[in-house]
Amino acid sequence: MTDTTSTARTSAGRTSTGRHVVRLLALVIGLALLFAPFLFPGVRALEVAARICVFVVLVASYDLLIGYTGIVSFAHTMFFGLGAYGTAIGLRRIGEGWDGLILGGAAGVAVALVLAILVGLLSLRVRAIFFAMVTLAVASVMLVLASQLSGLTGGEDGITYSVPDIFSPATALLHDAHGKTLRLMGVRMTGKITAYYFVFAGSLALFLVLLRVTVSPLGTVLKAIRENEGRAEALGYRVVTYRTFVFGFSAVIAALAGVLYATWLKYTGPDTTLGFDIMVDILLMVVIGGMGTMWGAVIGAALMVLAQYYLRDLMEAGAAAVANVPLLPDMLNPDRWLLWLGVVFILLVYFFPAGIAGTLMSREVSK
Amino acid sequence: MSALVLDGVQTRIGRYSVLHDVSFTVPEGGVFVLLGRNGAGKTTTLRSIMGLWQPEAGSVKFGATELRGMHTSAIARLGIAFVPEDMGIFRGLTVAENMVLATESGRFDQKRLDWIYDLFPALKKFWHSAAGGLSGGQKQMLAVARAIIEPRKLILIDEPTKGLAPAIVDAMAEAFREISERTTILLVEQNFEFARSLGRDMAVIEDGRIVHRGSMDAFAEDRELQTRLLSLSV
Amino acid sequence: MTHAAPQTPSLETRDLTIRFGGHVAVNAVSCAFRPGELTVIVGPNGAGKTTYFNLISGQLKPSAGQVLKDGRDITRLAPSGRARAGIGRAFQLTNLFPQLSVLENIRLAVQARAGVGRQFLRRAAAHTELTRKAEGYLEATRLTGIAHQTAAALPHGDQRKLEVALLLAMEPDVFMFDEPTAGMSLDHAPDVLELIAEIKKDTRRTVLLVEHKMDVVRALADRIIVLHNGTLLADGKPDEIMNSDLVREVYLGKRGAA
Amino acid sequence: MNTLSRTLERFGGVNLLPVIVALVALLLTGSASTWVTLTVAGLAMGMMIFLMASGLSLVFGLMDVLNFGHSAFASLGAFIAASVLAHMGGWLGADSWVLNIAAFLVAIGAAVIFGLIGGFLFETIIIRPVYRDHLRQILITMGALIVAEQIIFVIWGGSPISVARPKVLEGSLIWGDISIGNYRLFAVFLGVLVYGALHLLLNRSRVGLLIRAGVENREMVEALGYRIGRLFIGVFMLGSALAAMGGAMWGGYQTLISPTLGAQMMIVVFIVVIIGGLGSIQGTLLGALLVGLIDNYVGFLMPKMALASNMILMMAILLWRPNGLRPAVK
Amino acid sequence: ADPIKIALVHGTSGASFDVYSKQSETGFEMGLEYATKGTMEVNGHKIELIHKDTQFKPDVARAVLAEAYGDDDALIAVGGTSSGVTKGMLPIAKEYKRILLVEPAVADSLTGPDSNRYVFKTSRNSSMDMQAQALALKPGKDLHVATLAQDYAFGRDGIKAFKAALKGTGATVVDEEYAPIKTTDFTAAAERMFNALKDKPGRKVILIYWAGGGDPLGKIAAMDPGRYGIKLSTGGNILPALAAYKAVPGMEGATYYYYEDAKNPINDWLVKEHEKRFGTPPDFFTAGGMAAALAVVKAIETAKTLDTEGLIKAMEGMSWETPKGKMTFRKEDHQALQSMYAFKIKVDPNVKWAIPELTRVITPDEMNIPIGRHDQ
Ligand SMILES: Nc1ncnc2c1ncn2[C@@H]1O[C@H](COP(=O)(O)OP(=O)(O)OP(=O)(O)O)[C@@H](O)[C@H]1O
Ligand SMILES: Nc1ncnc2c1ncn2[C@@H]1O[C@H](COP(=O)(O)OP(=O)(O)OP(=O)(O)O)[C@@H](O)[C@H]1O
Ligand SMILES: [Mg+2]
Ligand SMILES: [Mg+2]
Repeated sequence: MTDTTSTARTSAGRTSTGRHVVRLLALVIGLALLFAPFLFPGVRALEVAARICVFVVLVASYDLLIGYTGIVSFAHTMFFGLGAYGTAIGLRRIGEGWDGLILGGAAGVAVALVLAILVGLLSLRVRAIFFAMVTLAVASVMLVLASQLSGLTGGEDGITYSVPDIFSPATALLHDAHGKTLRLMGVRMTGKITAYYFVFAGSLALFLVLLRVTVSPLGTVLKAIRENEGRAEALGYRVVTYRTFVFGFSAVIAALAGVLYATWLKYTGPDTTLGFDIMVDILLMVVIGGMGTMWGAVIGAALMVLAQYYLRDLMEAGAAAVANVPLLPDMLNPDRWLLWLGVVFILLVYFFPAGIAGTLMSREVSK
Repeated sequence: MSALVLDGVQTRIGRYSVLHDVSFTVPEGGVFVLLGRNGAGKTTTLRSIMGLWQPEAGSVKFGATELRGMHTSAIARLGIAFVPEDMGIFRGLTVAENMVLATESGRFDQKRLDWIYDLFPALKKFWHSAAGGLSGGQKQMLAVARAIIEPRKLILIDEPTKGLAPAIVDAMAEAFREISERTTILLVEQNFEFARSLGRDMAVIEDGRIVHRGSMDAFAEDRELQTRLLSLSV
Repeated sequence: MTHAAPQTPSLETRDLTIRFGGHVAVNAVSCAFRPGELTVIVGPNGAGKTTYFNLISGQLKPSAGQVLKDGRDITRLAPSGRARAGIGRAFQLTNLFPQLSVLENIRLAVQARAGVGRQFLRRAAAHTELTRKAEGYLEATRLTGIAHQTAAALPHGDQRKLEVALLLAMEPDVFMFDEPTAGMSLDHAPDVLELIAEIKKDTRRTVLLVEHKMDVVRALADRIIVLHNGTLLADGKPDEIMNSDLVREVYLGKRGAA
Repeated sequence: MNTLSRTLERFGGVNLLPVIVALVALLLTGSASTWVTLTVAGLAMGMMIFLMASGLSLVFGLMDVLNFGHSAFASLGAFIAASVLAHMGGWLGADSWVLNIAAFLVAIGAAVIFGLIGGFLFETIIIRPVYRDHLRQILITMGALIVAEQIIFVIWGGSPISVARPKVLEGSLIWGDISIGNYRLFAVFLGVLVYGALHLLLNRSRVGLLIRAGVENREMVEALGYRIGRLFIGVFMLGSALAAMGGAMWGGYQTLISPTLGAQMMIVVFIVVIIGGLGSIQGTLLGALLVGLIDNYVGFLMPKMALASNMILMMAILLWRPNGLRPAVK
Repeated sequence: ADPIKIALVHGTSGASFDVYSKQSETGFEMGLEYATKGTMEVNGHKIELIHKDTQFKPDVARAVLAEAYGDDDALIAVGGTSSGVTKGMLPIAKEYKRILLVEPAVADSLTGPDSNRYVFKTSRNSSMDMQAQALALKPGKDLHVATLAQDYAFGRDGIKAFKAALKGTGATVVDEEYAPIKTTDFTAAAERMFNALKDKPGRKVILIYWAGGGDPLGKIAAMDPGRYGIKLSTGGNILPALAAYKAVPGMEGATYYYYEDAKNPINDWLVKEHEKRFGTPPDFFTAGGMAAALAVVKAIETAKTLDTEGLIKAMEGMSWETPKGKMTFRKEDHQALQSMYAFKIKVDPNVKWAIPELTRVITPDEMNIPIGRHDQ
């Protein structure tokens, strides 16, 4: 009990240098994402950038739940998946244009909202840990459903589909003098670029909304509920309503992130959206970034996604360097990159429980 | 003979230095009262003795034993009991279970138990109920009862009378007087009446420093000192 | 003493009863409280005072009986509903938002009163009037100097004050204090008592106070009710009650209280 | 509802649930031999789940530590036992059942010893800083789970490993149309043993009380003179050892094991502990038996529902009793 | 001449199937070595292998495949370990107009309507498994079968293919059981199948079609189906899983590959070299990987132009030799048709696994594998 209060005297009202550092970091990441197609040429880099965008939103919306309100849910990927599957099925069934995208996406988001409200009203009253288990159960039922309704969802194999032409890599946005696809700073202006900026702008907008929520009166109430729900209730806040609202709200944001991701990937399957692995990824990102900071989502998502895509390359180099030492190359085998991620993660939770953003922010200006 | 000697104790909590220099001597037997305003450092002093905060300088001597650096449980096993400010009740356990944990053998000395029942009849009534359901005052009784269920050498008590009805306060004063014949009691109290009726020696702490030491009788006489140190005359 | 009590009680309980298993903690308590009146509730430990409060403010649901606010039956409302109906309370065991700062704690209460908690796209800081209000309550409770400390790090006495400040900031019609000065040192307690006296001056407000310190009771009470084993034992003017043998026996006297 | 649960209480309370379930199933299956086969299989399955859940019940139910790493101990236990068994081919295949069982016990013993050591390290390195902090527990133990799984990859490689079984435990007892697997009978035997031991430990000593008190207020327990730290380590070691034992048994039942063995069982095990109610070994046993029985009955009566039966059971029980069937802590 | 880049895109971390990927890549490398006689050159072009890890995540797989085609300029990509991940990779091949050679992912749908002309597939598909399985049972009027499969698309499709293969033979399927993917206790399903079969005349067989753990075979065998005269049957499996088959000596079924069942010089070389290098015989995916490498080399050797269109032309209808004998890419949907092996289980205490002893080779023309894609 007492060990948590030792760092408790942070001065909440004042802005510290740490806070500036965090915002600066987030800004740098944001700018890098904004100019990603031009800064980092190559197919993989753009994939990575888009994935970071989507995961920033996903993680930020999860942070609203776990970091701000103290609700532990394992169903976040379910909502993400509903948005993605809605879009995918819409594009597949209704048509590969905007109508399919919008109708499908909207349907997915609506289902996510309804489900979130149902789950929330039914079980947000029980102990936090039981709620976590209930969401785990619901999420796993959804995973099974996706597999069983294979006619609709493509089962384990998922669905591939096309997106509106303007997002298609085959579409040339601008033409140069010779009628070929224009190259801007060496980058071909194809639909891929529009698709990327669609994802980027969507993510940015959603993130800004989330950011706004955290500094709104509602945001303070959420923190109060996390801290002492009985007292919040006694002050006149209807806790279950707030909880259900925020659960539904973050579900909607997650579903919208799913829409973006489905549009970008042109493929939706259980492993890209619904799976428990992604839930674990989100958890890792929230913690690495720093819970209850919102900016941490940007940092956490960026770092984790980069690790997922580039850590193994790094380790490959490492393994080659120590090829002659016994056992080490085995441990540094690029296929064991998860091992190191796990170790780093444990160390982080251990030494920087507040995450990167949280740790930086709590460093005060000299009084 | 002195039961407990604090010498130059300094304690910090997190980044904040709370006790700067706490030195006083608790003589063997009787009730020693530590007074001070809110936030003066009384609780921190008791916790430092108990090893719940580790002082970074100074010494805490219990008889010949240096307590500083010892583990809390080892300190407790020397025969020191602690009644914390927040009472430290195990809410999920029954009253009986709370009490059992405070005994060494797991069995009660029936005579002592009867004595406690007599002192705090409510505990008898709720013996098998969850302690979390007790009223505020009943919890306070339980906390004190745990400290006195077995003979101890030293009892550290942090504001035992808060929330207790007058009748119970009187009863408790009686009980402490009885216990203090064999046991040293270090009492932190805001209820000056209660403290005065029990205390033999006393000290006043202010902002992490002992600012006054002396006998209770002398202090009780000196209105000016009381006003200055505790704003008592208001 | 303002004793211009109007006819309609602002708060009333009818046959309010609650059982825990076989134990009846509050037993058919019927009582009405009028605006402009400060009622002190006394009784031995475990008499049911806090439980009675819990029933009124909704933390507990009664086994039988009703709670009425301005004649309206609010028995079925959740605690939040009752708070919005104008019933506010401070807790006996300190009950704050530990990791939030003192100012944020109070802001929450102010904001609840203003009913802006549901706004989620507006910056909280944009409500400058609320901030100013919160700061006002800090000043009133002399907590201004530690506005930015987290509640968990406050010494016990200041936590008790913050508890009172939260109640003030809720601006209820009915104030319920559960031993507000317990554990408060003698230089702090008067601040709080003064505040309560101040509230009492406003004739639209009803105050309920649980207190064990007799000098405080004497100084503040317009009326005293005595609870014992969950039943309403006596109800009347302070001197009447304080001098009655019954009260002496169950509450004040040497031993013999349960 | 109220009178119903009161009458239920009079005849043994929630302990009767499995019996009621079994009786209903008897009516529905119609065939006595099928019913007996299913019931025994369900009880045995329940016992095996109990073996794995008992450790979690200690650590999660009593110490309030949400240990996702628990499944890592189960996986590692299974792999260690499998490795030991692989080297005991002689004893396993021998005609003497004593040798058979001895070999198996050695393997389980190895898993248990590993669990004890691993539990010690796990508690001191991973769990110690995060008592009472569910969120960080989930996170840090999930990290540990990833690491442990990867370590299995490094040591055993990723390919599924087949587990040798002692000869006596192969096959089934067959009476007419009823068949009961030998391995399952052994699991029941072991489960009863573990249950009895835990029951004694927690109810005949102050250990159970101390743990619960320690979780609520560690400082106060220390101030009463107990080395709660050591006790927690002890309990954690025991919990991990039970997980490893459960994993070893499960591995033998599965016959082909992969590093995700523990993770796959995790949800069921959590469900069992929650159904049972936190902090009670009786509850865990009850939950495990219910899950085992219902799984088998539903699998026979309504195979389509088999998948969701656990989840539905959990939801139903939580709606009926929000704290589980027999919670020790409310 | 310019080197030719080939990307191996498999899951090598993140799931327990990564050993399958390892086997496949080993097989591919050995195949190249065999086909180029160790020079690693084809028609003077050096072959360069690029390894990509899909982490068993379709999104990652799509990214690394696009990277292989776009940034690394790979001419051909080989891969996909899990069917779901590979399904996600198919459109990328079309987007980049490069060849994706699917190996070892199994699903029929990979050459189905969602596939495209850039996709070739050397691995077998579920229809082959099930048709061979049906043929191995020597179906006739006297045959009664109950089936047990996992309750998802893969399992249901398999049973559908199985029933299609039985059609017209007079055999009857009396009961179909679908159990949740991760079922571990088969008592209930077994009881249902026993009840459905036990009073039937003639040959009674429980057909098990199960991927991954759970060991339904061993567990149902332990319930002694023999007391009702019921036999079990299931397809072959990788070596570690074959250990569980020791519980069912004499069982008949069909398999994709077993190192002693395939009899040809390429396989002889593979078995010898594999045992020499790794101390173990080659398994399913080693053979598959090698077959893929041999296909790639032959395609490059015979292609008129060394680009995607040239390769497609060369590969459509191409036949080539593999450790499993001759394979042929069907022109319509690019699925490689190949032989399967009917076996009978023999238990040898000195071998760690049960031996699926060859009873006969089932040739491609005996099977009627539906054509997946009609949009050539
Ligand atoms: N956990 C903590 N973190 C930071 N500061 C603390 C903590 N606990 C106490 N303090 C500070 O230490 C000082 C002394 O506190 P302490 O609780 O010892 O006072 P006290 O004399 O017992 O007061 P009271 O009469 O109100 O109980 C106070 O200024 C308080 O703010
Ligand atoms: N949740 C509960 N479960 C069981 N019993 C309870 C519960 N809450 C209160 N009680 C019992 O009801 C009685 C009244 O308790 P209450 O807290 O109202 O007393 P009180 O008058 O406020 O006493 P104090 O002056 O000590 O605060 C006590 O005997 C207590 O044990
Ligand atoms: Mg104090
Ligand atoms: Mg009270």
